[in-house]
Amino acid sequence: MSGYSVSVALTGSGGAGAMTAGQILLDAASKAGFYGLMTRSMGPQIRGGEAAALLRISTKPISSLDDHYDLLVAFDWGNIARFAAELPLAANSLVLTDPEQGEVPEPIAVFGARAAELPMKSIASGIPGGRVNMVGLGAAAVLIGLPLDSILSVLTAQLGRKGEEVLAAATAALRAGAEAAAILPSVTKLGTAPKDGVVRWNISGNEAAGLGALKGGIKFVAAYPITPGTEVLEWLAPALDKTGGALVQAEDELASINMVIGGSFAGIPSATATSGPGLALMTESLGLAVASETPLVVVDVMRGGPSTGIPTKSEQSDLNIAVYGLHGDAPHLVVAPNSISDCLYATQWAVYLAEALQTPAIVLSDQAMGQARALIGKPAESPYVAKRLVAEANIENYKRYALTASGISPMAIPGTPGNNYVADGLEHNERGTPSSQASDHQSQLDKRAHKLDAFDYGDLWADIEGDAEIAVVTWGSATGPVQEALLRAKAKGINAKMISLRLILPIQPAKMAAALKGVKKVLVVEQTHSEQFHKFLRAHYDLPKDVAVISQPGPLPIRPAEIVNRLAAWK
Amino acid sequence: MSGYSVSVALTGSGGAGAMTAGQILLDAASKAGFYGLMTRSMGPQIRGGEAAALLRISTKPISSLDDHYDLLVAFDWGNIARFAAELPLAANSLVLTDPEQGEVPEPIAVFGARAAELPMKSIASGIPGGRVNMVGLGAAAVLIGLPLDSILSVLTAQLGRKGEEVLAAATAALRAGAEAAAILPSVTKLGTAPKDGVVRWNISGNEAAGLGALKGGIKFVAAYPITPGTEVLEWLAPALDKTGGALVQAEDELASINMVIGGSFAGIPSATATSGPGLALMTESLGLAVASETPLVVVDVMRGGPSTGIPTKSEQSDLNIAVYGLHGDAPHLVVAPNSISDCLYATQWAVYLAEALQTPAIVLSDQAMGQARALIGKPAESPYVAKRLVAEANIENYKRYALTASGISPMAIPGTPGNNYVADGLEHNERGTPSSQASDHQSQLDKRAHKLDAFDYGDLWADIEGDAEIAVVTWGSATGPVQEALLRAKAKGINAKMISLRLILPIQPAKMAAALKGVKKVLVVEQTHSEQFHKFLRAHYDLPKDVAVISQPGPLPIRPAEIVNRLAAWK
Amino acid sequence: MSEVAAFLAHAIALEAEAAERYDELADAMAVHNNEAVAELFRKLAHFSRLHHAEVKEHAKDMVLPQLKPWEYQWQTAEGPEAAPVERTHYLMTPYHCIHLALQNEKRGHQYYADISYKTNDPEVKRLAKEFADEEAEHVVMLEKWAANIKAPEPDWDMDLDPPVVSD
Amino acid sequence: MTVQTPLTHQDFKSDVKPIWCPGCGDFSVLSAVTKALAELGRPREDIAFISGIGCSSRIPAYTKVYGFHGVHGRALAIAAGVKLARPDLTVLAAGGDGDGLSIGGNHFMHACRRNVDMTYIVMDNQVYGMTKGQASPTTAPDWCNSKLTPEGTGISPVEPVRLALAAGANFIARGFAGNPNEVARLILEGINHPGFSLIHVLSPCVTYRPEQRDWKQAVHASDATPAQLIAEAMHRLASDDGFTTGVLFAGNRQAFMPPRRNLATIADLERKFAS
Amino acid sequence: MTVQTPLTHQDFKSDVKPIWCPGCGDFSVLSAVTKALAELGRPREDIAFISGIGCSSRIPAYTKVYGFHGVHGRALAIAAGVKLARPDLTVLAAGGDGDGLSIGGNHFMHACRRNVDMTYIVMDNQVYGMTKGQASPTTAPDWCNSKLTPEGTGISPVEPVRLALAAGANFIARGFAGNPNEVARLILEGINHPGFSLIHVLSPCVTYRPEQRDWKQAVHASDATPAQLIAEAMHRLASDDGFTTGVLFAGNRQAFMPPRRNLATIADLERKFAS
Ligand SMILES: Cc1ncc(C[n+]2csc(CCOP(=O)(O)OP(=O)(O)O)c2C)c(N)n1
Ligand SMILES: Cc1ncc(C[n+]2csc(CCOP(=O)(O)OP(=O)(O)O)c2C)c(N)n1
Ligand code: SF4
Ligand code: SF4
Ligand SMILES: [Mg+2]
Ligand SMILES: [Mg+2]
Repeated sequence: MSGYSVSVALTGSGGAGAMTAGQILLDAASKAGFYGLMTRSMGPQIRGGEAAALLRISTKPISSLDDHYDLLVAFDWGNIARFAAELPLAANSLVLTDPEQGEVPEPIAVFGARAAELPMKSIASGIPGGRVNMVGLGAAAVLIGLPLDSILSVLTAQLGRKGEEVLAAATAALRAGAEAAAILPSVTKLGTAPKDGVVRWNISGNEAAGLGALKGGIKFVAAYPITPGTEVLEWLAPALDKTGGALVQAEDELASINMVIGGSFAGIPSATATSGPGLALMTESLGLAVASETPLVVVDVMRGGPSTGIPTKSEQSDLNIAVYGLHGDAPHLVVAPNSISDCLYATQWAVYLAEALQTPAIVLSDQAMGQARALIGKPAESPYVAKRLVAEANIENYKRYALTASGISPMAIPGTPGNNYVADGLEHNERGTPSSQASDHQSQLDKRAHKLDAFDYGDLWADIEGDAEIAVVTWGSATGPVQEALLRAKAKGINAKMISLRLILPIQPAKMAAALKGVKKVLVVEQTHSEQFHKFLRAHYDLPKDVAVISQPGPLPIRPAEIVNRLAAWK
Repeated sequence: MSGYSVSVALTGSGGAGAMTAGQILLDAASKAGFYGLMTRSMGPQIRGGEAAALLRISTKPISSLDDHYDLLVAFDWGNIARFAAELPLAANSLVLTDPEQGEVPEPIAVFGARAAELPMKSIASGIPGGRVNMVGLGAAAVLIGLPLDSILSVLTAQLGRKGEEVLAAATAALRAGAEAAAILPSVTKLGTAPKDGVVRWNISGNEAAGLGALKGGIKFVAAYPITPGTEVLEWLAPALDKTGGALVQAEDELASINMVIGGSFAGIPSATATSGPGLALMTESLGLAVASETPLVVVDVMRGGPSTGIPTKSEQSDLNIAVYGLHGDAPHLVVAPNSISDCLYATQWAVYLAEALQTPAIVLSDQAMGQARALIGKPAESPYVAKRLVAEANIENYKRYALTASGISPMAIPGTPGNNYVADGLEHNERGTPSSQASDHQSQLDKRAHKLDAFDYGDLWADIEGDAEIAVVTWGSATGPVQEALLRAKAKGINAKMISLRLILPIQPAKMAAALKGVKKVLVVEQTHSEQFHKFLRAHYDLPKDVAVISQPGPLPIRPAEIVNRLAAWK
Repeated sequence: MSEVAAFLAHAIALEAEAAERYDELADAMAVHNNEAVAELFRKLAHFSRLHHAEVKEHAKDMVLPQLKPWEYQWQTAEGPEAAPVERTHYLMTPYHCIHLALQNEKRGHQYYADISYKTNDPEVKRLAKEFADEEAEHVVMLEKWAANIKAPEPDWDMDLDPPVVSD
Repeated sequence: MTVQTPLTHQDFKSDVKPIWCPGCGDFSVLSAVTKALAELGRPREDIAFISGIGCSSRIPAYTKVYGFHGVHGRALAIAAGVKLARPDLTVLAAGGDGDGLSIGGNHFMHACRRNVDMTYIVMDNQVYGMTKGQASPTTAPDWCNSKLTPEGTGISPVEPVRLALAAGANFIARGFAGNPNEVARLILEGINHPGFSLIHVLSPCVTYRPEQRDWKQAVHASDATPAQLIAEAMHRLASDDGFTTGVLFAGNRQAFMPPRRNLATIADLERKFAS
Repeated sequence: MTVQTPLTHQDFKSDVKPIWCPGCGDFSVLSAVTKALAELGRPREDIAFISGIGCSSRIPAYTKVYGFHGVHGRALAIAAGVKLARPDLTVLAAGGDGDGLSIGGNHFMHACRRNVDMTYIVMDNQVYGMTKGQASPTTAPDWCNSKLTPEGTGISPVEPVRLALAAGANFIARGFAGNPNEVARLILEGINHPGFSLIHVLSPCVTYRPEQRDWKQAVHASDATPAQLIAEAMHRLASDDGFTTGVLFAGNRQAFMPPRRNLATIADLERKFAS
């Protein structure tokens, strides 16, 4: 479709191994020097449910899934209706089915794609230990032009320790599939892999966020598992253990956020990760962190809401609670990564900001980035590491909440002689003693707002690309499709600027005004039902009169084509 | 100051009885046929702390405190600095002090008001059982021209059961104070009480909210005490007990909101009351109420934030969390009373709306209304009572979340044969079975948003007064000062329209557009630090270009003069 | 108790506890705007500290045992002269204050009198007797003081205003 | 009038197919619940079945009574609300060891204490099944198969029945999913016993704790009659190995239920405001 | 180098004046804490004192150590965070019966179980003081002086020490505010005992529970040596009247503390992503 990438979906249920095949395909693409992206979609069953591995492999770095899949390999059709909407096909796409599994079912047939049959199951059963997913994988590799060698080397690395026999069976099945594919109709093929000498990383957004936290200086994590935030923790648990930190599983999110507050109060950069329901439970104590000026980071990997919602699907609908969900006037930081690699950068930056500003930072990632794996170039080093303004020992008449020019007051860390103080969530005077006086309230409210407003966030507040009279304003995982759409639009002669906000809070009115200078029309792109981002922009920024909005809830990702169409219609 | 009212502050500490004196003064004013308002301000000590009773007595219904106090009766000066800012005096105000207590202290002296001495303590000690607050009360009554008889009749009613002696002592002290006042400088006097034949009620906003809930049909309350919401519950506990309902104290707010959800699911209109920190703990489960379409009412009596903040002082800073504090896209109702009597109406309406729309409603009251007492005309009956669309028995293939034209689906109440279903916070299909399909998510999100948007809220969405090119847009307890300011401005030839929003959510764009038709300038008045209401308006409504904002945090109330000045400056 | 050092260590602690308690009560009264009683408590604290200094003087050349607070051998839970916290009230009057102090001094007297009666150590006996006599003087003094203070009205603790809520 | 044939346990099964892993102990608990309800003999509509979030918490949807699948950890609070608002209903609650004892621990403790008449089934598999196998409060300290605690939790597990006793539960029983008919009996006894009843069911998670298939060998029926005094129950539970099944405690505290009275009208209450 | 004179308990008092009602038992607990800290002999800066919200929870501000006055019910979670992040600090937590057992009940239970080395002082006055006298989980069912439960709660109180034992606390003691020196000893023993220590202090509220002034008559010291086995402690507590003071249980479970290791650098971890 895009000319530089091929999109493949592998589906199957009950242990068909679609996910494993997808994973191997992605690894192989990496070995072969390609870039790529893989997401997944699964049924509600704990085990053996229907699953789809959704891949895009590319000769250039990519930021988004494509509009369609070029190839759908269906090991079977179990419950396909449940996620057919997530498997858009074009007319020249190819559906590869197993004749044993019957007709292409209606929800897939409607796309009108070409279909071809491959008796994967019977081929597999002809090979001792042969598995259907390896047959399909071999066929897929040949169809999209991925060198079989790369797959073989992944198999060797992964199955090697399972013994010769297993490896031999897999290899045989793979080859059988590849051979059988020779007579199949052709599919868009991958170009030549770039020889750019860039080291590839194969990483998920959740792993990247964990790594970002670690690189930012986080040493203590307390958390309660929740989909899709858990993998951030699963990566961090051994990583912290190996590098002198610790992760503790708490009894609930109320405990985890307060443990994190305790750890940070004690001087150790601390964080947690969760998802919407957990974030909701944390808001009271996030207010405490604001009032007591305790730095910390909460990574919220957003999922479909409201309530328990759709735990395994993506949405950007925690924007409101992240920005406005604290009671009282509680200024804090909200940072949103806008790509899988940015999950690393943005989280690391958030740690730095939280520590520098002695305030809680919410990192708004989402399931689409968090649980997707990307092949990316090894991320460059970022200079942002936790550095707190701490008080030296024995300050006379130490005032924890002293009114300073920057609004940031030196924080005494337990263990520092002479500066003992009591952190408080009650309104207080400069020393920290509770006070209900109007003057103390005003000056501490001013202080807490000012320290955030006055800080210099540099260029990182947003990613801005291009320059034009039309701007697409977006954030988070909606950015990828926007980037791709703008490339395509450009090819069609439509110029647009992209403004992707990384720093959601505090707002940056001057920078936004500069970015919007000369902009006549704005297209807002987001993945919510109620236009949360659009409303947020209206509230805090001056937008031009002409504003259009693409706002769609999960679980379907935003497709680049939709954005291109909207821009084209505007023209 | 205003010509129809007199404002009096009574201050004292450690059992001086300032609050009691204020209460008696208010009751007496009521007996004498006046209208009035009383708020209070108190130190942090549980007992014996410094306290101020802040009254305004008037010949017309009033909605706000005045800019200044005409008379300050100080039984002593204990810790006066702590709330001097809440006791503004004008040059012709009178400070009545006890010479035994020393000089008028600096924070009060700065106002430059007149001062006079009355040896209240020594007069009291000359009377067996005589109390200083009665002496001061007697003097105050004479000074402001409130008939002593009215006080005597209140005393008789209240002290009667404490025995002859107590009553005699109080009466003697009162008379002694009144006599001594004869030689004191004069103070603005009350006019003649209106003979309007209107039955007066003496009621606090919190009591009114409790009554509103009861009249709306609430039969079950589960709650956890928190200042300043507790009094709503304290009124409701015996009231429910007497009228066939029940109130249960829960272990925490997580339990209380879920008990309320359970009660409502079981078919009984249910509610709770809390304040900011408690509301924060409830948001996850409010999302459950949204997703499961369970009606309920949460009365949030706002206090100073963030975090534990200033529990005993007022602020409007829970607007954000009430509107946006739920994770995911979770449309719900937010209703804000804008006067003490409206605490009754708005809460009753909220019960009606929640039940009609099968959705949670947050009632945003605040400490200033909740803990203030007003003399008002007996409120008229309101027609709004809970009426849920319930499913008849034995509906074939009953679908709890059926997609209907109104978006409201008949709800089967346990006990109804044949319609058993499982309410769910997971995204679901029409039957209620969990579903992660894009189409179910979209249609249920649409449904939940649509039922709120399509409902006819009539005129109650806002109180609109006057018609002019300038509009003051406000809400909640900021409305009182605005109303008074507009009256005063009118007297000065400045016309302005008031739009006070009662229905905060869902937004009413068409109605607001109509209300703002012809309006060139908007002044937003609110009591927050970060202009929460202004930002909310910007996000959801189209305001004219010319917008000014008076946004000030608690604990100081917004004074009418400030608004008048701003309007005058604009002219 | 037979050791002079132990005896003096107790005497020092007794006065220290009394003084600290009076200080604490003075502060509490001040916070509750009961200045008159606060001042009295401060005065009482002052006297206790004077006695504390006196006893210390007695012990100045001695090595005293370092007793932990819970190792003191009083018959009461706290030092005999420490005012019981629960016997105070924010509206208490000087009358109550003096009577409270009187009770404390009486317990102090009783404490020393007991020791002087029971001990076998002549030096301890002598000192205990001396201290007991001194406490008796305090009792007499406070009794005089008390006699000059008018009893409060029966409803001295009536506060018509309700308690305050916070947090 | 038509004669009602009594409902069988099949009549209490819904047509929603469980998402549970084949082999999961929760299937047996489902069967036990439906059997208990059939024996109880109340109409389906008079039963409310409340749960939180977790594999086990999916159970209400698989029965044919009124149900609420709430949020994680709050099942007992919703259940209490249902019963307090509608004393006429029979209220059951169910959920996992994580739902009930980790995030829901406070409601567990207070439900025991409050003693509202309802029956709570904890389906204990000593793991968080739904979220892919983390340790729960009942997990042994040396279980190392969770990525969050790869070296084991190092924390002693709580014993739900002991905690319930200390918190004041009025009826405490333990069952094993491998013996669904006994579990059915325990549930029915719990329903019929006034106040709060805990039915602790050992319900294996074959996916994350396959070793629990061996529980069959470990469980043994209690040979004592149920303790009726707390002290006695405490004494017995002090030496319990966690695998004794049967009724462990049957107390005689009165169930909590605010009275419903009609002493005044709203108008009566309003008169107090008139001055 | 100057010779440090040891700190006295007065050195652990701050200059912030308590807002407590004169007569409140919390004054004595404050005095006990400062005495225990003086005897402990660690520098002020090495102590962290954490609380929630309530009259009692105001206590850290009145001491001269590092403190955190958090939100209602979460003191133990903050305290655990402090200790887990900084094992070198001595961590104390304190709060009321409402803070610790009502809203904070879950953290209470899990703190007992988790056994992080810290000492928790529950200042129990069987009432919510700060919010004007509502019933708490330790309030007798027939106490009718709360406007929220004018007929009494009708709910059996929990006994904190019993609950702590069932939940797994490693050291359990009870003290009475009227005997601050003994409370000081209990606190110090609690600090010195590894793992989680509960010091349950009966601390009268003279404002809402004036009858508690009579507790002086009711308390009595335990005459037994502390139980070291859970079963034994359970047995004793089964017949406890709630007024026995002293160390009731001193277990020997190891305190929970994740190890701190240095097995890899971040760069080592990053290498795993390179394919
Ligand atoms: C507030 C919140 N936190 C976390 C989760 C994620 N979560 C869902 S189920 C579960 C634990 C389930 O364990 P258990 O209750 O033992 O049930 P099981 O699956 O083992 O039957 C968790 C942590 C959630 N849904 N909500
Ligand atoms: C989330 C939340 N809910 C409720 C409150 C109100 N509140 C403050 S203190 C308190 C109870 C205090 O009781 P306890 O812990 O026993 O302390 P005490 O005052 O008796 O010492 C309550 C309910 C609050 N601050 N925060
Ligand atoms: S994961 Fe475990 S608990 Fe969940 S359904 Fe499967 S076997 Fe049952
Ligand atoms: S209200 Fe009770 S607990 Fe609070 S300070 Fe006063 S006496 Fe103490
Ligand atoms: Mg489980
Ligand atoms: Mg208490």
